[in-house]
Amino acid sequence: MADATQSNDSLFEAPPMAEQERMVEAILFATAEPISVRELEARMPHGCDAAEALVYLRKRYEGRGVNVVKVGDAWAIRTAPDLGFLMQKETVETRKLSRAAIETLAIIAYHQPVTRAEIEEIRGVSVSRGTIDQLLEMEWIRFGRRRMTPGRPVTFVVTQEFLDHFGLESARDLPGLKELRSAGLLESRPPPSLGAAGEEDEDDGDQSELFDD
Amino acid sequence: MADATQSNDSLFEAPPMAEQERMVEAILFATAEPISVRELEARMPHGCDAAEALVYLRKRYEGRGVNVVKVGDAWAIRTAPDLGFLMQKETVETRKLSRAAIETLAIIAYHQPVTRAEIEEIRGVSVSRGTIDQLLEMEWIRFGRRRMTPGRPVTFVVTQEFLDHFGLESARDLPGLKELRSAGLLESRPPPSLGAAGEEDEDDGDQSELFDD
Amino acid sequence: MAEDTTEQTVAERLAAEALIVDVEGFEGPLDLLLMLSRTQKVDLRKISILHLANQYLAFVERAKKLRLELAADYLVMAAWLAFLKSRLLLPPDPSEEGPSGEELAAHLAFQLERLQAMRDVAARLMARDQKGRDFFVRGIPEDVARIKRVTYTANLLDLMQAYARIRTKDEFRPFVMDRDSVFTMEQALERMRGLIGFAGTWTDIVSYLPPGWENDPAKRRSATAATFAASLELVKEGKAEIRQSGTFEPIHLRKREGRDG
Repeated sequence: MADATQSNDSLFEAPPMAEQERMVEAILFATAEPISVRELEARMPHGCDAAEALVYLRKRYEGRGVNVVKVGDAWAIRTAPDLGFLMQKETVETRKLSRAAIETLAIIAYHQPVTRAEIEEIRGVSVSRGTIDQLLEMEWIRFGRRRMTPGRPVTFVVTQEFLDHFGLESARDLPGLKELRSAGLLESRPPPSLGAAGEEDEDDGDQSELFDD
Repeated sequence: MADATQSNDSLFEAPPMAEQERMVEAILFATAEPISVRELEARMPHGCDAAEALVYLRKRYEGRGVNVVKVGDAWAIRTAPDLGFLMQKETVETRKLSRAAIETLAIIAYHQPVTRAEIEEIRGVSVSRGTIDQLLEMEWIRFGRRRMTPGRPVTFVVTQEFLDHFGLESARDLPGLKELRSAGLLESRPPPSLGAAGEEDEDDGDQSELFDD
Repeated sequence: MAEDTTEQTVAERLAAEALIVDVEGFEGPLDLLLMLSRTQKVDLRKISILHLANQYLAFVERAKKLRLELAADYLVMAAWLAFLKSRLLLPPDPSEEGPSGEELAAHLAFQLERLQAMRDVAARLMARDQKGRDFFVRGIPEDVARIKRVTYTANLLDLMQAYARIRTKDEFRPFVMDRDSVFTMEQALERMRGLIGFAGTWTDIVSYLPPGWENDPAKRRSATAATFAASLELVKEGKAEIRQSGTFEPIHLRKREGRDG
């Protein structure tokens, strides 16, 4: 809000669209992190329409060595994936993720918002604190809203950084999401309630959360 | 040179120039340092002509939000100079002048020209270098003549800027002690008696400080 | 039941043995079950849960023979699968509570299918182009310079008050030491007790102020307040009467005469 003060020259016309496109281009080029339309407009002169400028800019970079990509509700410029082979030097050795971490990440991405108990139910084993911590630290997941069920457990969702890392416009673009959904594999299907022989007795307290939503 | 080993597919044709341009574009975008033609070619497939690709690329970015620029004998993509203003964000914060600063200022206003030693004597505490610097920087005080006493200490006087800010014709217009007293500003009583003067003084936090030293 | 193990093909037994060697490599019983289910070489949706239960129980048996320490959850799963097996094999008992064997089996099949699906998509996810590996961010990011301009303000009143504060500093004393200009209620009361006896008529309480306290405004104020408080105290004790004809009017005090009844 305070930023608005610098651009209260509302008496002046917004710059021509070609100029706005240049501005968006400069800002996106300059930053490594995706930038939202709102942030763009906050930095551009008053009255600019960053969303429209982005449409033109995206088109301009189609098929080029760098592309304008959408990440969640933000935008960024990234090198074209087919040119990755040129960048060996730039490649940062990413920490190898354990199978548990990869699976946990996938479960959070496809089932979000998801509680820890639900992750454990799907994987059939308990999720170690370290796995969640690692994903949090990589900023691929974050806490979502608490589930409004007894115990108000926290949920996990994936982040913009996750989308950015995997080149996804939104979580809806996750590979195979539609098929999983139509196969009913994303439903949280309660296990038939057994009398005595609970299948995972150790966390029966948590399990109830699964079924309340 | 060692990098050249990766691209010893000299049997194949070099990629078309448009493709080379894309490559240069991606490399320039992603590298953390400006990069020379030689380094570019070392990273591109064998037979590429980075210099030529750069000519095209440079032309393509002419007049755009970012430009291809030469830095020494290396190349980089940089924000167009006229858009530099987008890369900064100015926020203005208004703060109340510290008590030390306002007291020092008051002494200078009432006693000018006054030396630092005199200010300290009147305040009863030493005056920090920072306080004087701040007032100088705000252009509310400036150096006056040196005092013709041993050590020839500098004196401080208030500026026209100061008079403008406080709406004074001259420093002599400042009310004297007698007037301050009759205006209730000089009451030497603990807080309750400050009531009269304090009415217009929103900054009630000040009051408690009165007794701190 | 005993035939279960003999029913197994040689290949299956070998597979089971391989699994036992690798038991540490499994992430719990569900993971192992998923692995076992692959030997059936059918769509997971058409898997025979009964067969799978047998495979698992055989695995646990072999582990026991080899005196392999199996984690508790493997044994819990074995117990549960044995229970499931009995439900699947025996004709449904109408008096029995809870879900049928088929329902339980269907849920286990669902769990396996879901876990397998998650693994598949996890693999697809990791196979995507990744930032810093296949595509890259700006190598020389320009940070937005946050230029923070601080402006300081002060008004004339601040200035004058500051000056007043300095110039009168010597007149300040720590509050508790300020006794010489404070007339306490105790002092006033003591003084009033002596004087009230002579006040037969209404007298302005101002006239009770101690000598030497009338002129200095601070002293006067303190003495007035103390005297007033002391007067109230005397009224409360029934030794005096007090009246005031209106707001800000003088306050009068007189000695209380003997009570009328």
